[in-house]
Amino acid sequence: MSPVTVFGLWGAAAVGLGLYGMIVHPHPLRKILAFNVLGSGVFLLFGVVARRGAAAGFGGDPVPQALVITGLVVAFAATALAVVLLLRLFQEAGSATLGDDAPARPNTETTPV
Amino acid sequence: MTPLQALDAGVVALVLAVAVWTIAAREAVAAVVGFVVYGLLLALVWLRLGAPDVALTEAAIGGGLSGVLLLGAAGRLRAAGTTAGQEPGIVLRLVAVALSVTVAAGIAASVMRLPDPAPTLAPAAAANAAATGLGNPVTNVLMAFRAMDTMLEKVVLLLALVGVWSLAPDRLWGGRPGPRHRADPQGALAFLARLLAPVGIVVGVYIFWVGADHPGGAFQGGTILAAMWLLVMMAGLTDAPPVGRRWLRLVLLSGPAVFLVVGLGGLGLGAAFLAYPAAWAKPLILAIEIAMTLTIAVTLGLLMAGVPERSARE
Amino acid sequence: MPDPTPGLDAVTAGGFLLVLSLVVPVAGVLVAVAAGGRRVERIALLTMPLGLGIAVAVAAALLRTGAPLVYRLGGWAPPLGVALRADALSAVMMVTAAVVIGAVGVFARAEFRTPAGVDETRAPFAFWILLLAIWGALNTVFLSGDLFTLYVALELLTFAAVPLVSLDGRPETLRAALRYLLFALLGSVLYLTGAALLYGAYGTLDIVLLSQRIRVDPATLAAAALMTVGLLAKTALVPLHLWLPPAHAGAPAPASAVLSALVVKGSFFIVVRLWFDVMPGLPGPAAAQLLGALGAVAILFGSVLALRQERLKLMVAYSTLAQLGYLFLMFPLAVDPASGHVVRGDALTAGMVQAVSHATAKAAMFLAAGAIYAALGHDRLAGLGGAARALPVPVLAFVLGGIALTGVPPSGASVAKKLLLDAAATTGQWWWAAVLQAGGFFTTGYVLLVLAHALSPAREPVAVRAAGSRVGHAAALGLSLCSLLLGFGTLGPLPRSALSNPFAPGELWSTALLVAGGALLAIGLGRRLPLGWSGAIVDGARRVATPVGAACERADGVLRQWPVACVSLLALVVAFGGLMCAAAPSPAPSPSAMRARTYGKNGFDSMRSDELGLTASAPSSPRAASVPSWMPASSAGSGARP
Amino acid sequence: MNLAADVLTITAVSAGAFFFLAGTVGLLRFPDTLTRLHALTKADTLGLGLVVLGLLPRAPSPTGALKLVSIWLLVLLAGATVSQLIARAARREAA
Amino acid sequence: MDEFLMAASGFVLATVGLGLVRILRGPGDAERMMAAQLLGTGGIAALLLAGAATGASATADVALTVALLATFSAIAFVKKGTPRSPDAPEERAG
Repeated sequence: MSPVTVFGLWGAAAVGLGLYGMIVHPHPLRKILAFNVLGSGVFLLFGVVARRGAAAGFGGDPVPQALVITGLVVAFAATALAVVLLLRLFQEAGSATLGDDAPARPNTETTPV
Repeated sequence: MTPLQALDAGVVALVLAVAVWTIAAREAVAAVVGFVVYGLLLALVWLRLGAPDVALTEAAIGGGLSGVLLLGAAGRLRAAGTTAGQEPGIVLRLVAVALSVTVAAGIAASVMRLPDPAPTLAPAAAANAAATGLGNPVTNVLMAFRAMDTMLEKVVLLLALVGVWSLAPDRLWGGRPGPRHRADPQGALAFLARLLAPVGIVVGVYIFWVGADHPGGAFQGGTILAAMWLLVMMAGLTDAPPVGRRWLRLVLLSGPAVFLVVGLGGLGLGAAFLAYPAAWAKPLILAIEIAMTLTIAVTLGLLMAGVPERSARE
Repeated sequence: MPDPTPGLDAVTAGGFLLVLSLVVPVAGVLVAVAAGGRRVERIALLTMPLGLGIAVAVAAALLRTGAPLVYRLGGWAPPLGVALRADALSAVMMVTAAVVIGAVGVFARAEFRTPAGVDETRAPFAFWILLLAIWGALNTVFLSGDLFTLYVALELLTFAAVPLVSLDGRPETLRAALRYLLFALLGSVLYLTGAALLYGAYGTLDIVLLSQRIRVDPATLAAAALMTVGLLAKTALVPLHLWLPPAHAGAPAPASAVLSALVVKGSFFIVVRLWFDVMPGLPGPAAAQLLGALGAVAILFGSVLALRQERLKLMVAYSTLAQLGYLFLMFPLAVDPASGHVVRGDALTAGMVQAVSHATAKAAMFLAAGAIYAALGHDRLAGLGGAARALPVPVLAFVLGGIALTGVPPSGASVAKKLLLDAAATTGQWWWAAVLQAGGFFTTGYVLLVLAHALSPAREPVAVRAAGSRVGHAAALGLSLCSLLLGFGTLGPLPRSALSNPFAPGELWSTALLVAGGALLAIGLGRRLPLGWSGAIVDGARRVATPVGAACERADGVLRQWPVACVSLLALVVAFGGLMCAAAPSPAPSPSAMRARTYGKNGFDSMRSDELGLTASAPSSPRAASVPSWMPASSAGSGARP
Repeated sequence: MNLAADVLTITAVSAGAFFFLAGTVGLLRFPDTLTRLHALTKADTLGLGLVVLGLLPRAPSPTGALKLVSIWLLVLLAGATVSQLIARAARREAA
Repeated sequence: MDEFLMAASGFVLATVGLGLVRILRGPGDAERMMAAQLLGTGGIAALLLAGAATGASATADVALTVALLATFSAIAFVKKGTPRSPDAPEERAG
């Protein structure tokens, strides 16, 4: 098994781990962490694609590498925005759960007046 | 198995273990620490994948800024209490495991069966490198071939910052972001900041500067500069600027603005939008990168500092 | 660098217009951040006519040349560089975006004005900048020819949309914004995964190049499933809608209008690009049926829930859920039964007309609901009595927007419905016709419910807190008229038969039927009925319908739990992947053999020229050629905008 | 000369690796946080110093060598300060 | 020689991994924060050794960045929790 394949498999595994974490963790901060793990897996896939495309004296295809750099910046901006939203939510609501925010629902069925 | 392959396998095993820890750890702080370690290890992985530019970015972002951001948040959220007991039921979790594994397996199978030889743009990038006069192919892609993405990405950063600021309470608009840090001026932290920050600034400028021909560039350099700015702020040696300041706004948009102006210049000169005249390509790209480095440093620093929390006069 | 596709992708004359349509909003954002203060609003409002002019110019250039506009950024040809391309779809959406954003801008002046005596206030500063950013991101989505640039544009769209949701800073809206952000991020990561696989398989992310190279292999199928579902999450197609109702109902009215009318259309537009342009041969009939089925569920489920709401803005938000479903009905109807491929044709036209129609109508309804909220201080349906008398223009705008959505001629929705019904008849898929008809009844139901409440006498004297700006109300009315009269705009390119005479006996009869059915649904499902509605029919309808409504609400509560929504997301990925794999011809032994396989009778090269619409070769299908010509008509329709 | 350089590299790197091992053993065996911190920072910093020393002869250029040394100095400085901060935090946590 | 350096790199990485297992388990957060420290030294050593073995010149720059930023999160950790109390500077032992 070539090293590139090993990293590719690992990228897929990180995607799976991140997905699982995003689903089951009730705490938004843990979801943000899981999102970052998930993102790292996707970027690794790009890295594997780049490595496979090594040619012309380059250690890898520079295009996917550049895409990863752009992607990392975007993912960081997303993380920062999410963290700040979470902190503000905690400040305002005193709790930091995404809990069910279903629109206020009256308990009684209403009949025509 | 050669030593190199053994090393790869070892690195992957270690990264895997740390990732599992990050997802599975019981406490948030423990998970975040795991994530910081994960980011640092990923830098190693990127080197092994022949992508030193990405390795630098990952070390600066994944191991550095993201870790600080998330650790700070974990600390402030500690008072929020635990969410234990709110986990989904066992059935849902099993379904989640099954689906995550299925999706990951599908992706893995697809990666294993990618065509061989792999399609690549490396020869095309090499053939066109002369147009910019830069030696780093990744910088060529970022600044010339796909300059549009890079410019949009800077707008994304600016927007994220506007979004963060928009969460401020109304009365504190125009105030200073984040808490005021105080520390013993004679203490270890102030000592570290005084010593490390100048070194870090030199390193940041260096990483930016070599980016033209070697791994590095505006984003990596700007990130290091942002980290040093934050260090000085955390040591209480300086304070975050109020978000209403005009000079701050100008610095924030100088990167994308210079990019846009140069791009429109290309359009005006009869070439294309974002095209550089052959003789001027390198100086123009450097000018854009200098503006971008500054913008990135300030934008990232302010993104980390957060919502305006104090009035400008404090 | 040798041009990989000589002749196909040359830069066209009006190409710089495409650059301008991206640069103008982005430059607006930058200048506004620098200027700050009350100048932000002025800059935004100055940008809007400029952008509308550029969008119209793009449409006119398309019409003149009859071929897509292409521009290579930096002069670099794909695959190394990135191209901008405008076809009829892009032009239609660009003009729609410009019109809606302009109207929202006019409306929002009252709400987001920097008060006198203050240098700069938070909400106006953020609102105008975010509005311009949404616009820039949308134009990039409509024009970009590269899947990664589309990703960056999608993220820009999300980062601009999320803060709009929480602009008022209440805990509920902060929570809604966080949910929206996290779920949208999940969607875009799936999209990006697909992009990585496509690059690995083909060495390019350019849409035209991909469409030429695409073949059946595991990476492509996985990418198609991941990207489609990731985009569905961002479009909030049921069951991935957990974030939409709280976000769209909680945002300030002008923001809701933009979010509901345009932002969800951004990701929808990329689904269209993927299925019709990148891989028309791949998805196969089964996957298209699944997409249509999700749309059908969205229509019925969203409509029932809209009828159950007690607050106007939530009703409109759930109605968006239902209307988004209509957009996905076109996918199964666009499948050519002979080849099993998704082809450009009447179904796609119908989908785009529906998108434009919904964009204008929904923006109008949210603006009107916002005006009512601002004037009354609440938006409870039960408290709307007397509103029609006190606030005639907003109520009229709301109702006309609603009527436009019900599909009464000459609305755009009626044209879309007719085209879809015809497509269902010719392809023998009667079940979609049934869904379409049912959806019309529901839409009529909730419009009638609002109308009845607004027309009913007030329980107590209506106290109008703030009169609101007359120009703003007129902007809402203008938008709803745009939607209502959109049918005339389609007359040029579409055959005369697409638009029925609203006063023909058959139409009158079906309109009457619609009203009766809608009234029955409103009576049965509405939570609060206006004063004086009672009797045997009312009681009977409620006895039958109330349990259905309650069951839908319970299902909605379950589906909108985070883990359930995420599990649905992954299940859909697996389902789409499985269906596409099943539909794909058994894999050929070697990649080169797979590459040799072309789809359908004609193969890609001839398909490109007539159906893809992205190329410069002469269109051979009269319909495809004539689609761009709706443009001036619909932009003329926008002349009603104040 | 070459041989001498190789001998230096092998000796110094081996010694460095040994100190890393020692640091880890300390981490595993020492009873409390502060002593573990001690083992970690002292042994590992020394180990890194030896590794850097061993790699110096193989540095591609004088600037490369300078970079190696400055990396070590950075780690030395930052490690010392940060371990002090961590130790204080640990004491506060225990208190 | 390259094999030796590579083996040394693997060895250092293995000890780092072992140490990580111990530290991440806690008990306290201060304990866990040492993990970043451990990576900051051991990880850099492994990086430099592997870089020297494979002749990748950029490793030194990556190591420099890691050295600068590995400490950074530890500082954030020390600062967290008590951001707003002027009378209790965070770094003074309480």
